[in-house]
Amino acid sequence: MDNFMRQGPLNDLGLVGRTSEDNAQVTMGDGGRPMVVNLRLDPANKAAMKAVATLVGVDLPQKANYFVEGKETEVHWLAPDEWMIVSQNMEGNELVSKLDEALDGVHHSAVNVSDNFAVITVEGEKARALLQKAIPLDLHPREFHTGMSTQTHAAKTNVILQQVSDAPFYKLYVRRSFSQYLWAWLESGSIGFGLAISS
Amino acid sequence: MLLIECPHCGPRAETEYAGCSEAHIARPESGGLDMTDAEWVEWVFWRKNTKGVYLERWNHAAGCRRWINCMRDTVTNEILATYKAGEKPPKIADAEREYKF
Amino acid sequence: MKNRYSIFSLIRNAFSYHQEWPPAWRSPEPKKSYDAVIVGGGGHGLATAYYLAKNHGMTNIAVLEKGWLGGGNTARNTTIIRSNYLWDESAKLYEHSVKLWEGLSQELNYNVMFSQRGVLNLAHNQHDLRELSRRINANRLNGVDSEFLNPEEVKKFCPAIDLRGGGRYPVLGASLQRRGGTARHDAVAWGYARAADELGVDVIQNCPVLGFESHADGSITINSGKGPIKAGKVGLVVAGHSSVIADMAGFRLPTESRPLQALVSEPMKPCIDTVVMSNAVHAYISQSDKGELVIGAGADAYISYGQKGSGHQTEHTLAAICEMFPQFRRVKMMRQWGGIVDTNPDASPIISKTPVANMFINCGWGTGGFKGTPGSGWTFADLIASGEPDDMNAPFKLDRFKTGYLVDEHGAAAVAH
Amino acid sequence: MSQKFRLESGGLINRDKPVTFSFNGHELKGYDGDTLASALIANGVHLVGRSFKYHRPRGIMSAGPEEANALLQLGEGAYTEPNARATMEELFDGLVATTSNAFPTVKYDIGEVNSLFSKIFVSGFYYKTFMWPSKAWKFYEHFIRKAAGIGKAPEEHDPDFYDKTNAFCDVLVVGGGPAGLSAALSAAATGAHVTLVDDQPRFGGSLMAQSGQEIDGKPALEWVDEAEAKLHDLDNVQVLRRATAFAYYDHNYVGIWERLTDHLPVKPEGLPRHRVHMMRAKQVIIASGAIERPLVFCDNDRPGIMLASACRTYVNRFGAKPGNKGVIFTNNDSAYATVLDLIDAGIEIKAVVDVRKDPLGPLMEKADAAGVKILTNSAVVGTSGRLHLKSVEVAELSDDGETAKSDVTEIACDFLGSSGGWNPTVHLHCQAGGKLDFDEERGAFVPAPSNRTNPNISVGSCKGAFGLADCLAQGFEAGQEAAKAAGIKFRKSGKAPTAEAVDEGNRRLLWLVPGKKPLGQSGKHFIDLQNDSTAADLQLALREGYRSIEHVKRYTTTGMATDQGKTANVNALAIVAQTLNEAIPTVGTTTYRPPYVPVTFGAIAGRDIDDLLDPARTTPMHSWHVNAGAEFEDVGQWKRAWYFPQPGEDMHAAVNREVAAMRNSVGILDATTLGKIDVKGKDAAEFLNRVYTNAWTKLGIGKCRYGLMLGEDGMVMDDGVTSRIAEDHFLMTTTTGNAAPVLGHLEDYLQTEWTDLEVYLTSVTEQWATASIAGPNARALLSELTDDIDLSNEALPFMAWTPGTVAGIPARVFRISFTGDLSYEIAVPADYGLALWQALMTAGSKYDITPYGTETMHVLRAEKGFIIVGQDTDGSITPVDLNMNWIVSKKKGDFIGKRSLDREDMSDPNRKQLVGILTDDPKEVLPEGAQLVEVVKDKPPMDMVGWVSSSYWSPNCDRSIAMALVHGGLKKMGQKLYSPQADGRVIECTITDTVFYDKEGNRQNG
Ligand SMILES: Cc1cc2nc3c(=O)[nH]c(=O)nc-3n(C[C@H](O)[C@H](O)[C@H](O)COP(=O)(O)OP(=O)(O)OC[C@H]3O[C@@H](n4cnc5c(N)ncnc54)[C@H](O)[C@@H]3O)c2cc1C
Ligand SMILES: NC(=O)c1ccc[n+]([C@@H]2O[C@H](COP(=O)([O-])OP(=O)(O)OC[C@H]3O[C@@H](n4cnc5c(N)ncnc54)[C@H](O)[C@@H]3O)[C@@H](O)[C@H]2O)c1
Ligand SMILES: Cc1cc2nc3c(=O)[nH]c(=O)nc-3n(C[C@H](O)[C@H](O)[C@H](O)COP(=O)(O)O)c2cc1C
Ligand SMILES: [Zn+2]
Repeated sequence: MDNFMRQGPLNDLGLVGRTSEDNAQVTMGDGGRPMVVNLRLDPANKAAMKAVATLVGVDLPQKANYFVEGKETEVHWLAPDEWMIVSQNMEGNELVSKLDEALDGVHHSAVNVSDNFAVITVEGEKARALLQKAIPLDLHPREFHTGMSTQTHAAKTNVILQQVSDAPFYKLYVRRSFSQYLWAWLESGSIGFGLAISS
Repeated sequence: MLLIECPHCGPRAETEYAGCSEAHIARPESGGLDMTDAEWVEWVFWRKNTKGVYLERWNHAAGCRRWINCMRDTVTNEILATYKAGEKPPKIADAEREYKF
Repeated sequence: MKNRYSIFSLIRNAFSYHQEWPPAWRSPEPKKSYDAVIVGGGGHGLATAYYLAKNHGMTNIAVLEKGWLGGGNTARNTTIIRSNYLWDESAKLYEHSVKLWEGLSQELNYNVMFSQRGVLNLAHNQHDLRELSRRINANRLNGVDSEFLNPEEVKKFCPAIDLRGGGRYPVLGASLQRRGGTARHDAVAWGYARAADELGVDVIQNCPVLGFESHADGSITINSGKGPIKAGKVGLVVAGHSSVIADMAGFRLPTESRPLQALVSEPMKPCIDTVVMSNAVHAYISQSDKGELVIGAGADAYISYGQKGSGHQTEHTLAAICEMFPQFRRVKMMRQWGGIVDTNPDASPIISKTPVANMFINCGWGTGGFKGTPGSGWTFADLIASGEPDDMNAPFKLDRFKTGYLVDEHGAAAVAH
Repeated sequence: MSQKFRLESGGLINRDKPVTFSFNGHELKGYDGDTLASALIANGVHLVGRSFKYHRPRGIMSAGPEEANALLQLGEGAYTEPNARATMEELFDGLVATTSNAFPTVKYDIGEVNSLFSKIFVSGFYYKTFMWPSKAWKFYEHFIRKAAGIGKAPEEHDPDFYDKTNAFCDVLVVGGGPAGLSAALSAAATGAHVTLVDDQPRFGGSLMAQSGQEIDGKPALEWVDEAEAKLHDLDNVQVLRRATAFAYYDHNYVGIWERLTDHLPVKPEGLPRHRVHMMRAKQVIIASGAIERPLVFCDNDRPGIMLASACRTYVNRFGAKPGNKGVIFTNNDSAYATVLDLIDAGIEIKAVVDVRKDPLGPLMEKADAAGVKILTNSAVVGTSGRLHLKSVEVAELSDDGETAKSDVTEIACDFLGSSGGWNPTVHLHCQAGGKLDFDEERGAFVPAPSNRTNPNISVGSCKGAFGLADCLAQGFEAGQEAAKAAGIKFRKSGKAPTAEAVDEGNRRLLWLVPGKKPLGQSGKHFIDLQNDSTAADLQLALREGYRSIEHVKRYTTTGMATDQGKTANVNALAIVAQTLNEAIPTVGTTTYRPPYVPVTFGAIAGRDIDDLLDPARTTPMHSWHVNAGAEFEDVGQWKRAWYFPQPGEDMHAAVNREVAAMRNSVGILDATTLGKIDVKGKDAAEFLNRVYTNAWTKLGIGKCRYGLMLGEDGMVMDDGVTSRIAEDHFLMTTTTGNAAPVLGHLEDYLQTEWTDLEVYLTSVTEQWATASIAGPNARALLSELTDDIDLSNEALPFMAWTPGTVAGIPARVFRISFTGDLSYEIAVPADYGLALWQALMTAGSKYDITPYGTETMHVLRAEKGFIIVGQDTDGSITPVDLNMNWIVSKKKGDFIGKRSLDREDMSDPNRKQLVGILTDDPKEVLPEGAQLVEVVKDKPPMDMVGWVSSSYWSPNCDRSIAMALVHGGLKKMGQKLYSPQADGRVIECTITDTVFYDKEGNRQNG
């Protein structure tokens, strides 16, 4: 399978080669094509939780609105029995088979959703101010900070919002068909801040 | 816009929720197959629609996607409690509030 | 009418500095008993009383209103009047209503300012167009005037509309009911109250109904804020409070009460001369005679009796208005408010007998009952007077949820008004 | 005319920065720091507009948001703004303002003829007349509408843009006067996140209008500057100027309207005009001050008649003189502050008319000592001067204050300041559901404690604390209290700023000042200046039985203008109470509603306009369709390719070509938008049994099945094909528009009803891109792109699926058909959607592969009689009505909707049923939505028996085809029906069954 055949949903925006504004206070970019699996599992099943942890190299977070980072995997809490696993070394389908294997006989559901999402990155001095226009959650670091990830909505799309670092640097996982709208919305919100495009 | 505390995710804006309706009206086990039309329709259509403290459920659609329960005063919008689907409403001192007219 | 209103009576009264105007209605204390009592002094309740007296000669009757006349949804609605409903049953009822509207000012000798400036329903996609066509055809064959306008005709009829719909919601066509329009909401309640009072109806304000007691002889004692009142028949017409009153009477309804919001802009010189409704973007707009843009919004998701709503509904509505009318972005909102609308699962009213003998209910007009006021009062009066349903109100019986014959007007009315 | 009413010195204006502006075409000068109103006053412009109803000449009457008269048209062309309050508009170079409600000019306005008829033009006038002849209302209305309204709406697309943001804080302080500043300082000191907003361009509130005040021993404004600087330096504080808290919604959700560029002569690029902050505050401190109440006296509306506090504001804050010689009319001591400041500014005070019999108060004493002429127990009983106040008439009051003595003194003057006491600005408190108490002594409504839904605290003069010292102390206290309630942990420290406590003196509440004649007989006592409602109107309403204050409001329109009765309402209800002989609190207030001041639509809409009003969802192949010149159709939020016209083709031609191409060779459709739900768990089959009408347990792995989903009411809600992936694993598809509702519906049952079922659902709608190829050459085409899938009928029969590789991409290939032809739906991970499409197009070129859109798909499926949920159903249709009994399992127990299907009226044979319709003239295509009758009458009404839900030209049948829902239709095969059209034609047609093409179904079996 040739990788050039892959077309991320933000490709149509022609971001490559777009010039950034001077003194940009916010930078947006295409967060690429991560490998993502959605996992449903009863957290009360300790053995199963353990099995997954062993497989992905990190415990599944049970604290609401947080993600944890392993060496090659990031796991986001989505709901009490639902996680998003973002893997750096395993293809979605491969990870699904491994999970199915590890959870053989246990009620669970592992689904490859790598193509489900677009990822929009937002960073810089005004990143929070920009996102706050779209998102009805308090993003002040006191309430939402590095290490957190949550589902919410941004303007009229549902997103998974992740704060990756204090810069601040955020990632928005948005369903692909909504991604161009969300990009346009955020770009409109950035007027006055100066927008740079990360490559 | 109301602020509703999801028992899973924490306080969230009303716009994250969808599908508010009366809580604690379980679907008849039999699917109503052993019921008269009147009894069945009672479950399908009849609603308490209380003026006062009301037990309702919301779907945290843009969050954890769980259905949650909410105890709310339908006159003042004061939320007295929220709790998970399947749980019983908590006992709250002045939750009996009902407005006469 | 003893004290007819006219330009001549106005001039005559001007000479006495308007000191001689009689009250529009009396403020009687309730009698011990009435042949019939209407609970709820909104437009529907007052119209019911008026037609009971006028059409059925029942004059020993009273209307009990917990607050001030017409203070419920009658005071709060965006006053859109039309009869272009989809189903035969609804069309019949609403068309009867529009016909009554057409002579109402004269009949009541009270100018309710019924203004037939037309109602446009916009279509923004193929699905809308299909629905529109179905409704227009049904309307026509039901004898309800209704026509299709293509985008150019829409623009000509209402030049203020941006056919591009701001980009996202272009206007692909519209239905137009020329006989539709608006009326002055308050005047409707007051006009009916005055006319009913003239026929001997006791209109009693500040008199909440608190409970009922049925007697073996079929009569009902109403426990009211002004003491017990005995009634041969009782008609319940309390809109948003229908479940509350049904609860007092011991029966249940499928009705839910939700806040519906509206707002007005500052008054301006005439800038839009018709009623424009769009289901897709969820907004409705007209301009009142005083000059405000009168704008209706969506209903909140939750049950409430608070007569206010969530702010985001207004935000969404105004975004939709700015989309259809980009030139209004600089216009300002002057006041917003909410009303409690009673909605039934099939978005059609209940006009029905109840499980309680000699008690009748008229409710569930939801987001669109102002237009129905005269027809509703007329047919409900028929039902109360005869005790049995007739052609017009039979389809709206409470029983229909049990048997399954719903009059599903979601397509026409789920979206407010 | 150059600012001849400008004082030599003083005021918070910048005299080094002169500003030029225009009013009604005249070029005038003012200073930076002026408002439009203060600049007009400085220029001696007293006449600014005409009133709403009587077109009476009007001048500026206030210096704040309560302004009822000076509503001007600002700017021109696309930038014009109606009804701008001159008192709130900051002056800038190039500002253009004109009078709103006058023609041809404000001096000579023909509308003034209305005044002549004012005797009949009383409240309720419209309700009593214009009823004859009965059809004439629209004629009258035309002129009435023209006369109504104030400003003109813009006619062009607004070129500005607006911003909106969500916002959060622990403590929101509304109002930057002494109380608010003190509150913000003390809350900020606790570490709480504080936002302070004020609607003025600078902080200080009424301190800007005062003179000689000291706080903490410093001149008050110096203290203000220091406080502001301190707040600016704190990280935990956000300070917004020109920002009005306009709406207080439940759960402490407060709308704040910030104006960013309105005051700038050149609007900077990139700055929105307005920004709305939707603030969720844990606690709110309301420090919104008080608004002075005018006295209601005869002809109290002439240009030159103002609030006393406004006179003071113009002098102290703007260095502008309201006039040269004035009269102050009061019932309390606070107006003497104005008297003293005006005298200091060199303005002649001809007299103070004080209704009190023996006035008490430190300020009065000072004025008295300064030799001001004070007429006690007296009232202004009349005024004169048509375009500008010339004189007032003063008389002594009777003992009870209800009449004036006949001995009248005329005092020449060019302005009058009136003060009837103060109304706390309780708007936000009340919007938040707060109740009011009535302060008998001051004649003022003050906030009762707030409720639990919306925790807030009112402080300062909006709480009824009219002394500076109290304002500061209350603010300080509330700041800490709010921080504590917001959950901030801190140690109490600091102390409240201090000021000298001043005695308020006494008052005499005289709600209605008598005139020379009985009310209504000569002159007008205006209550609501903007809507021209008078005390006589109120009394008329009461006389006519409109007794509730709400009726009075609506009958007289008092309080319904753009100022929402800020200066009118309390006077009105007090006069109503007095007339009815009731206590003021019994009469009560009308409801306070948002917005506090009118707010621009655009600002409230924010960014959700134009293309951003609603997402437009696109598939991975969208760009290809665009390049191929597709026309698009909106289906829900999706953009679907509708048809692909070639040059010169209209839709009809394009669809005919597409249809033929598919039936003859192969066509390709983008089917990505269908909803897809992954269903997993050991009870998955049982779950499907319960949510669909048919049975699922026996469906083999690798097989697909069509399902109908009902609501609990028994009505068809959705349909789609579900495929079995494994014993415990299915993939469900839903219609495009229903994906989210269906998932919600299913989750609802899993989470709340059938919690024992082991099933997990995951939405994979967007994970997969789907291309559907159909037509006799579909197999040949597909076989060229795959070498690991056996496409034979045996290996992959109709209604089966298989994994495999297509064009080098891992795929799921489904042999399902919505067209009735041999057809494969190929689903690949969405990133490869475009690649798959391109590969199919390339490989398909030798078969003349033809892309087709939803319109062609509709024709193709209609030829086969396949329904579309939402087109052939409308929420009132059961499977039985659709003649789809075959799909309703009789054996299965419960499924959603089953019980409802058994209700009495559901088996009525006369329900509407889906049938096929053939027009007698095969060339005639029935319009969709056409209605059908059995008997045509000359004119409506006619009994309709059904309606056409789908109708197309079918190239394959070479005739028109249609489906309709007809009463008892299934029993009426072959019966004639008629469809009367809008143009008078009647289309004749015949009922048939719904399959029009390839009835045996040979084609789809390939
Ligand atoms: C924002 C909004 C916009 C709308 N727009 C439109 C529109 O454009 N067109 C349209 O046709 N319709 C519209 N409607 C719907 C319409 O207003 C209502 O359907 C209609 O006014 C109902 O009239 P009513 O007389 O039944 O109810 P109401 O006017 O509400 O009267 C019911 C009365 O019952 C009284 N009551 C309640 N309980 C008791 C008790 N226990 N004892 C005594 N009295 C009691 C209440 O005080 C009230 O006065 C709108 C509604 C709202 C809220
Ligand atoms: N002598 C008297 O009888 C009398 C009467 C009233 C007030 N006063 C004096 O006035 C001062 C009152 O101080 P205070 O702090 O209570 O009030 P203030 O009037 O000084 O300040 C209120 C501030 O809030 C702003 N504001 C009001 N509503 C707003 C809103 N919705 N959004 C944003 N900003 C808003 C106003 O523009 C003003 O700047 C004291 O100095 C007091 O002595 C005296
Ligand atoms: C058609 C219509 C027009 C209105 N026009 C105005 C208006 O011009 N000014 C105003 O203040 N309110 C106006 N209102 C709103 C009323 O003041 C009031 O908010 C409404 O009747 C609800 O009552 P409440 O706010 O007292 O609860 C209007 C209401 C309606 C239904
Ligand atoms: Zn949640």
